[in-house]
Amino acid sequence: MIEKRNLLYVAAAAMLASTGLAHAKTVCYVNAADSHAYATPANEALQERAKELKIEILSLSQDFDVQKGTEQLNTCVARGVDGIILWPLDPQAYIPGLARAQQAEIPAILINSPMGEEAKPFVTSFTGPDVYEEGEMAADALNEALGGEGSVVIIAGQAGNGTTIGRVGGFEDRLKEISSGIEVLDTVNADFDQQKALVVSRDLITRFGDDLDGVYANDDTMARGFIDAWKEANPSKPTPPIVGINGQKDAFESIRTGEMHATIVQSPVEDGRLAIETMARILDGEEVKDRLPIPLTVVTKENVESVEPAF
Amino acid sequence: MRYVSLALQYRVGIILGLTLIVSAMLVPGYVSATTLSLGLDRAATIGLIAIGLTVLLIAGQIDLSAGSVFALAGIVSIMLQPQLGILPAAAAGVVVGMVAGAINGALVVGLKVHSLVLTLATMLIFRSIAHWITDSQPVTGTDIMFSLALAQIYLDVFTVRSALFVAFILLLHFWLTRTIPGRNVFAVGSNAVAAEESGIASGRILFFGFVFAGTLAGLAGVLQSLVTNTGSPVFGSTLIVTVIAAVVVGGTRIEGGKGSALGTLGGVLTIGALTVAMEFQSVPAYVQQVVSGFILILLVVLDRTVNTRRKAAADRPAFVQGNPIKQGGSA
Amino acid sequence: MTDGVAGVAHMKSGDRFTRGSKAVEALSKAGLLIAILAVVLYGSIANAAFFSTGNFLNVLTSMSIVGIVVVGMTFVLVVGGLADLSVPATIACGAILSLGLQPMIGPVPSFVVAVALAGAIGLLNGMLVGYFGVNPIIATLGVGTIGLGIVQAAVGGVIVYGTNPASAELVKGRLFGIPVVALIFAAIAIVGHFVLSRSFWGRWTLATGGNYSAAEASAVPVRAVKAGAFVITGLAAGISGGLLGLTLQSARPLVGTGYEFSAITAVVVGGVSIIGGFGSVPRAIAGLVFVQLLTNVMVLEGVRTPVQGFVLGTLIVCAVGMDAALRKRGGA
Amino acid sequence: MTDAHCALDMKGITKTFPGVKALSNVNFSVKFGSVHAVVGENGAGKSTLMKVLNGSYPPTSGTIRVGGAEVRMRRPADAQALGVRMVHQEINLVPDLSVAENVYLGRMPGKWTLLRRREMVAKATAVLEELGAAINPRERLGNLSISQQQLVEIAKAYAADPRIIVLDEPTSSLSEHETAALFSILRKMRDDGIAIVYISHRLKEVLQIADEVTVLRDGSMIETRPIQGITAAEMISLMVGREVNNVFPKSPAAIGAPVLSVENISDGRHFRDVSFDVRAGEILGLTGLVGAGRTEVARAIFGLSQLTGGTVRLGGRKTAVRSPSDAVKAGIAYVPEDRKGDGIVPAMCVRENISLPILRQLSRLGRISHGADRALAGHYVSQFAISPPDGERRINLLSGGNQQKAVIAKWLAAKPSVLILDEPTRGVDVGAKAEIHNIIGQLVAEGMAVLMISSELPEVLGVCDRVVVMRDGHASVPLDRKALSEERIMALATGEEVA
Repeated sequence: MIEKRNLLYVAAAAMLASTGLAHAKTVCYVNAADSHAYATPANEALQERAKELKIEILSLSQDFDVQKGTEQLNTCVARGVDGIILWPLDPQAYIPGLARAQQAEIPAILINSPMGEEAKPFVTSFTGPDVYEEGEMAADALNEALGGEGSVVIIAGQAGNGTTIGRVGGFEDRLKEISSGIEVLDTVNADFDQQKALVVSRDLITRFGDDLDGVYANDDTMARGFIDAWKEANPSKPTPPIVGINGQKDAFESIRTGEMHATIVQSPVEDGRLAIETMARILDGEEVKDRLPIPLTVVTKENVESVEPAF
Repeated sequence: MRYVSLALQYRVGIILGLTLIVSAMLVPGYVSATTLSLGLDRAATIGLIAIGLTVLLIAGQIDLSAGSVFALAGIVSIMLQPQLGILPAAAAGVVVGMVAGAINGALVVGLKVHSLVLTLATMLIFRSIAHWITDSQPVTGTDIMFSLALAQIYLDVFTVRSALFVAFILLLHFWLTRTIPGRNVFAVGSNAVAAEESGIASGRILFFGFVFAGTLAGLAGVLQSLVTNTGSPVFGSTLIVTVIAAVVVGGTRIEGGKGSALGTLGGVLTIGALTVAMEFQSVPAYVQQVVSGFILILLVVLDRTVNTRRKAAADRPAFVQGNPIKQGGSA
Repeated sequence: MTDGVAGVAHMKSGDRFTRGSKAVEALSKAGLLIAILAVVLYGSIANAAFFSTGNFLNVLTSMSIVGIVVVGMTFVLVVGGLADLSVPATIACGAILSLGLQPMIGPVPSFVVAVALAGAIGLLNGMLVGYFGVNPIIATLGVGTIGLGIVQAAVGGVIVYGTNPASAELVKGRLFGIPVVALIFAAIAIVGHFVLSRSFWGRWTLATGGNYSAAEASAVPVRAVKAGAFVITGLAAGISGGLLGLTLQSARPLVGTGYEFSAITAVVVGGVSIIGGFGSVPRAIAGLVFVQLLTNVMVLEGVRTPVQGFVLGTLIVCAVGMDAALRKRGGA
Repeated sequence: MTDAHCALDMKGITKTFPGVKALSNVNFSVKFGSVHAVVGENGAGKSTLMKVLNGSYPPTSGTIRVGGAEVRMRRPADAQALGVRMVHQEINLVPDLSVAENVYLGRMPGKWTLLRRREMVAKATAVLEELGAAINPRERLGNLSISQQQLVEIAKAYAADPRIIVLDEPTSSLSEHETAALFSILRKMRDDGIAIVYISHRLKEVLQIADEVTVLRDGSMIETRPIQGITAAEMISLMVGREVNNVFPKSPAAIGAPVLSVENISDGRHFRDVSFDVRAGEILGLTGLVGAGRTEVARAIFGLSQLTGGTVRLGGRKTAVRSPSDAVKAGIAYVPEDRKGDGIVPAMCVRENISLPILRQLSRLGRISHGADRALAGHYVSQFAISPPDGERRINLLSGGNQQKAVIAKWLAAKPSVLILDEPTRGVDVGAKAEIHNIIGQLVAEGMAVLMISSELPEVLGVCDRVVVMRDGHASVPLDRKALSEERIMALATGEEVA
C-alpha cells in the first residue's frame, strides 16, 4: 500500500519534472523537517498555495540537521531552480550556500526563522514569525500573570537550535528590559519533546517544589509534559501559570480548563502561505519588503474562544 | 556462474553505475558539471570521515564518536580565529580531532574494551564538551569572505573539500595496498592474535587507526565550519550512520580484515548520487531513508552470499585443489 | 593454549584460584550496589528533595519505559548480538500504531497490533542476523532506517494524537500507590529474568553467546535463539512505545530517538558483556537504576545538561574499563 | 656441551600466575643442528615453557641464553629478533591476506614502509618450493585447506631463517603422508644447523624424528635423555609417573543388529556415495587422511551440514536429519573434533554444559528443573570421575581430558543409540586417553553403537571392531580389524600399494 503510494509519488514527480519544466517556475523549499507538529502543516500550506500559483516546489527536508541543509542549498543551485525558500536552523551556516545562489542569480527568502545580520545581503526577504519576539511576548504574558515577581523555570527546546535560542533569548532580554522581578531558577533542555519534558519536569517539581511560581515552555508540547508531571506529583493542586508557544489545539483546551495561562498563536498555515506568496511576487519581478511578519497573538482565557488554534 | 561471482565482487561499481544511469534518464538536469561538482562537494564531508572509518573497520574497530569530533573540531577552529587567525585556528581544530582520536585509541587499547561501547561513551563526552564550551550556541567566524572563497569551484569540478577528499582516497588506496603498515592493518583486523605473535604491534596500529580516524573527522569538521563560517554543537549529530552505511556499502567488512579505499569511494559516491537524484525529484526524506536502508541491507546480504560461496571453496579438501605435497614418502 | 595454565591451576592450588575469581566476581557484582548506595547517600545529603517517596516514584516512572527496552536489550547483548539499533523505529512503531489505530479498532487491539508489528520488525532483524549472518549493527541500522521510513510514510509524516483518554488514564494511573507503568515494567523484568536464568531458552541464549559453534553442536537451535533475542527486543520496544504513546497521547516518528543508546548504556554499566555469553536482567536493571539515580541527583543539583552527558559518558568508560580489568584479574 | 653448540639454554625458569605455579625451576637446553622433543601430559607445562621461549610470557625468574648470550624476552617480537620462531598447533595466520603476505607477516620486505610485493612473492615461491608445497603464493590464505595452511605456517617459520624453531603438535592436522613429508623437511633444517624443539603427544613420531627428549611433569623438568635407548613405554611412565600397561583396552562386547546404516550418502562437495553400517555393541573406525571427508561425513549424519543424496537409516527406519536437534531426537550424538571450538561453552559450568542438549527434557513449561539438572551432572561427574568432582566449576578451568569427559557425558545424557566420536583422544594426555577408551568400552558393552573417527592408527587398530578407510571422499567397505595392519590402512588411505 505504502510502497505503491511512494512509487506513484516518484513517478508523478518525474513526470512533472520532465514535462512541466518548460511552463512552470520551480522553487526550491528547504524545510526544517517532514514530520513535525508545526513544520508539517506549514509545508502542506506552502505546497497547496504553490499549486494554486502554478509554481512547482522542490521540497528538501533537513530533518533538523543544519549541515544537511547547507548541502541541500547546493542541490538547489545545481538543479537550477528559480527561487529558494530556506527554513534556517542556524543564524550563520547557510551564508556560503546563499552566496552561491546569488551568484547563480537565484533569489532566496527565509521562512519562519531569521538569520544573522551578515546574511542580509544574500536574502531578499524574511517572512514568518519572529521567534525572538515570541520570547518577548511570552515574557510579558508571564510577567503579567505573576504580577511582576516570582521564580520561574524555562523548559527550552534543543540546545543550539535557532528557535530555542530566539525564544529563550527574547524571554530573558525582555524580563531585563522591563526590569521585572521575575527570577529564572533554571533553564533545562527538553528538545521540543513531550516525554523529555515530562521527565525533566518531574525533577524540576521535586527540586523546586513550592518555590515554583511559573513556567515558560518553548512550545506547547513541552508545556503539556510539565502539566502531566505536575498532575502526577500534585493531583489536587492547581498548576502554576504556564506560558507556551505555537497555539496548538490541546493548549487551547488547557487554557480553557485553566491548566495553562497563555500560548502564542503562530499559524503554520499563514507562515507557509506567506513565504510562497512572497516568492511568487519576487518571481513576477515585484519589489518586496525585507521583513514580512505573520501575525502573532497571545491567547489567554479572555480570548481563547475567539481565536482559532494554529493546528 | 563466473559472471555472477564477478558481478558480486564489483557490486558497488555496478550499483553506482545503475544509480547514475537511471538517474540520468529520469532526472532532468542531473548530468551536468555543476551537479557533479556540487554532488562531489556534498559527498566530501561524508567521504573524509569515511576514509578514517575505512581504516578502522578494516582493523576490526568502529568509531561512533566521529560526528561529535566533527562538531568539536569545527567549533574550536572557529572559536580560536580571533586569537590565532584563520589558518592556525583551523590547524588547531584538526589537532583537536587528532587528540580526540588519541583518547579513543588509548582507551580502547589500554582498557582492552570493545570500541563500540567505548566510542559510544566518548561520543557523549565530546558532544557534551561541544555544548559546554559554546554554551549550546552556534559560534561565528571572523571572516565570511574566507568561507565564500573556500566554497569556490575550481576547474569546473572541484571545491577545496572535494579535491582533498579525492586526493586522500587515492592516497589511502596506495597506502592500504602498497605499504607494509597498510597490509598490517588488514592483518590486525583479520586475526589480531596471529599479527601480534608475528611481531606486529597491533596495539600501536589500532591506536594510530583511531588517531587517523579522529584527525580526518576533525579535518572534515574544520572544513565544514570554515565553509559555513559557523561552529555548532549540533553539527554532525546524525552523520555517523550515513558514514558507516557508505563504508559498508563500499564492501568493507565491519568485522575487520576486508575493505578497500576504492570501495569506500564507490560507497560514498553511490550514497551521494542517490541522495542528489532523490532530492532533485523532491522525494520525501522518509522515502529516501527506506531506499538507502534497503540498499545497505541488500549489499550486505550479497556480501554474505559471496563469502559463503568462498568459504565453501575453502572447505574443499586438499586434493581438489591439487596435491599439496609433491614429494615425501608414503607409509 | 590456556589449557596448560588452567590444568595446573586445578592440580596445584585450584581452590585458591577459583576463590580468587569468585572474589572478583563478587566485587564486580557488589561494585554496582555500592555505587548505587553512594549515589543515594550523596543525594540524600545534598538535596532535601531527593530522599522522598515522591522523588523515588518519579525516578521509577521515568525509568520504566526505557527499562522495558533494557530487558530486551540484555538478551541481545547476552546472545552475542552486540546491540539492536532499530529500537527507535520499533518504539515509534509501537507508539504511532497504538494511537493511530484507536479510532478504527479500539485501544486494546491497537496496542496488540502495534506490539505485534514491532515484534515483526524484530523478527526481520533476527532473520538477517541469525539466519543470514549479517552483522547486527548493520542489520539493525538498515532495518531501523527502513522501518522508521515506512512508519513515517504510513502517517504521512505527521503527529498522531490519541482519541481514547480512558486508556491514557489507565496507563498514567496508580495501583496501590505504584504507577501502573512501573508495575508493567516490573512484570516484564521478572518474566525476562525468569526466562534468561531459569528457562531452557535462557540457557540456550547464554550458550549461544558463550560459544556459538559448541551450542550448535549441542543441538541448540542457535539461529532461532539468536533471532529470538531480536524478536524479544522488538516486542519489548513495541510495548515500551505503546505505553509511551498512551502516556503522552501523541506520537511522532522520532519519539524513540536515543532510547537505543540509553538502553545499551544501562546494560553495559550493569556489567553485561558486549561480547556475549554472560549477563543477567537484574544486573542490567541495576545499571539502569544507577544511571537514573545519578541523572536524577544531577538534575536536582542543577547540573547543566552538557555536564550530565559528560558524566554519563565518563561513567560508561569507567564501567567497561573496570569490567575489563576485573575480568583480566579473574583470568577468564 | 660448549656454548657455541648450545642454541638455547634455559636455567631455573619459574613462571607463576596469580595463585598458580605453572613452571618451577625448569632447566632446558637445545643444541644447534638437533631435534629436541618435549613430551608431557596436558598441563605439564609444555605450552607455558614454549610461551616463555616465544616471549609471550616473561618468566618470573630464571635466565635464558640464546646462542650463548643472556637475553630478556618480553614480547614475541623480541624472540623473533633473536631468531626464535614458533609453529603453533592451532593455525594462527591471517585468512584475509595472501599466502606470501602470511609467510612474511611482521617482516614484509620493503623500504620506507613501501612494500616490495614482487620481491616478497618471489621469495615466498622459493620457500614454498623448497618445502615441496604446491601453493600459489598470491592465493588468499583463507581459501586454502587446513593442511595447506599448516604448511604455510611452517613455511612462515622457515622463511625467517630461524636459529631455533619450535613446533607445537605440528602434525595434528596433517595426515601420515604429509607428516612424512614434514619430517624430511625437519631433517633438512636440522642438517642446516637449525635447532628444532618438537612438542608432540605422538610418541611414535618423537622416536622417529628426535635426537633428544625432555619430559615435563607438573611444571617441573623430569629428565632429558638422548633418544637412543628410550622406549615409548619408558617415556609414558616418566610422563605420568607410573607404568601404564594397556594403552588400548579392548573389552569384547556382543555385537548385535545394525543401528545406524548409511547408504550412498553424498554432500555434493566433500564425499560421495559413502555406505556403511554401525551395529549395536560395535566400534566402527573411520579413518583416512585429513581432508578425505571423514569429519564431513560425521557432521552430515549429525545434521550440521546437509546431505544431497543417499539415505540414513536408524534401527532400520529411514530418517531425515536436517539439524542437530533432529539428530538428538533420532538418537544420534556427536562429540566433535575441536573441543574448544565446538565442544564446550567455556563460560558455563560443567553442569550447564552437560545438560545443554537435553534441556527441554529437563524443563517443564519452559522452566529448567533445578534438581534434575544437578542430579544429571552429579551422576556423570562421579561415573566418569571428572576431576575435580564439582559440577559447579567453570568448565574451562578443567584439564583437556576432563573437559573431553564432560563433553562425552553431555551426549550420554541424551541417551543416544549411536555415538559418533571425532578424534576423541586428540590433545588428551595418556592417562585421560585410557580413561576415555575405558568409557567407550563400557558404552559398547551396554549395547551402544559407536562410530569413531581417528587418525591415530594404533588407536584405530587397538579399539575398533571394524574399520572404514576414506580416500578422496570415497569410503572403503568396512574391513575387519583382524584383517588389517597399519600398512594396509595407509595403502588404502593414500591409494598407493605397499611393496
